[in-house]
Amino acid sequence: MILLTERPIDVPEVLAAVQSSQAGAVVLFLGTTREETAGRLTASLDYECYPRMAEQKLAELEDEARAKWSLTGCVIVHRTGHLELGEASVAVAVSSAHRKAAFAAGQWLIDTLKQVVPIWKRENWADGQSDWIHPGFPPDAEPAVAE
Amino acid sequence: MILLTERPIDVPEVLAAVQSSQAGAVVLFLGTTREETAGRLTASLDYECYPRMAEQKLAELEDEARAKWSLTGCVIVHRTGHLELGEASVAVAVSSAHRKAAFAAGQWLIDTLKQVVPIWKRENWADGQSDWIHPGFPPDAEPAVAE
Amino acid sequence: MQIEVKLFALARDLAGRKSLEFDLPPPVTVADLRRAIAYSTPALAPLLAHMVLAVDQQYATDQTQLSEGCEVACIPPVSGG
Amino acid sequence: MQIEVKLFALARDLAGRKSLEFDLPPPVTVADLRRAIAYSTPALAPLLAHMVLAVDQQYATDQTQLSEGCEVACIPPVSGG
Repeated sequence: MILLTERPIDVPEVLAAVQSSQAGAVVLFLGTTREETAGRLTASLDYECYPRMAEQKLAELEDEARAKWSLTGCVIVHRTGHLELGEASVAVAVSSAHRKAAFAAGQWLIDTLKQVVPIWKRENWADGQSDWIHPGFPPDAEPAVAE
Repeated sequence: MILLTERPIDVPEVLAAVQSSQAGAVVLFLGTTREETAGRLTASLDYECYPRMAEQKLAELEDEARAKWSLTGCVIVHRTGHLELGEASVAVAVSSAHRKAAFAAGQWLIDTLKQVVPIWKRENWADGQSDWIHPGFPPDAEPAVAE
Repeated sequence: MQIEVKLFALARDLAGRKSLEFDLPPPVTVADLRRAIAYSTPALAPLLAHMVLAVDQQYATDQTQLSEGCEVACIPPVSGG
Repeated sequence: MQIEVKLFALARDLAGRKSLEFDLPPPVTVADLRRAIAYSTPALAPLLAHMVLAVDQQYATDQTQLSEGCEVACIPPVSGG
């Protein structure tokens, strides 16, 4: 199951969607808004996406993960719009009979999501400036922002 | 933070305990009661522990994980007593500035917990029998029970 | 051939608009469209080299052929997660 | 030297009790205690080979020396998680 939403991510609901008496292992990853990036303070974030393609890419990620690992449940939720500090921007939850598959799938999903899904983050810095984050552009930018 | 408890694991509380605006990544592992183990149906589980040593070993695991990885938060909760199907027996939650550390620490913690913490599971099978699970004993037992 | 190109994030800010419209004689490849974008919107040129174009919600190469009515978008380096 | 050995899970079920008590002449090692357990409680013998003894909440080896008042436990293969 995949979801793009402007509302806060409902983590208990995400977990409930993957839990099952067939699955002995659940792995959840949450990406949350950090206060400090490469020494600079963030006040808030905005996420924009290309909705139709982002949904398609997220659905492809779920399909690929289910093909690579034996998963019982797989949920990917990405927040869009305005986020305050500490809020979750992304949740990835997978369940499996075996914990190795759950960890491997969860890590692969978030790693690959960050590489291929057309979603962009704008840092609204505490000093009042705002920057779209495009890893590698401009070429002389701080490299730490994409982690 | 470590906890042994006879009450259901409060997952939102576990997550809240590790979330922080310093941490960009949260990884949660939940171990839940599976209905089927090596083709045999489970009705319920009981977990017993050696409380003083289990607490000490869990605290050592947290210390070791914090020494190996740069973690913001680390919580390990293990349930004891009687569990129904689908309930969580263990929750491991870690947070970090970087997701690689969070995944690696979460996986190491649950892998190591399963090897060293003196906690034992009794399967109450649907057919009415009950068995303590001691991996490797008896030597001719099904090997699948410890996953 | 009428082609609309969607813009996002910094690409939209640099161009000052949400999309670009072109009318190019077929056949048109992604490479042809890239040249048209660079020519029509010089403000996008530095970022354009770092962008991948998507055709019908799939990442495309310079050789990808555009067809009538396809959906085209400029994808600057992504930063979701 | 008075030694109480805690038993858990199948070890407790096989022995039919939560702990065993011994009075052994010092010095006493874990190996000495293992022999005493096997002799006093034959029902535990098959599992004993698969158990580690813990002394003061730390896994011990056969060479570990026991001291007056230490806490000793039989740890059958663990299955938490």
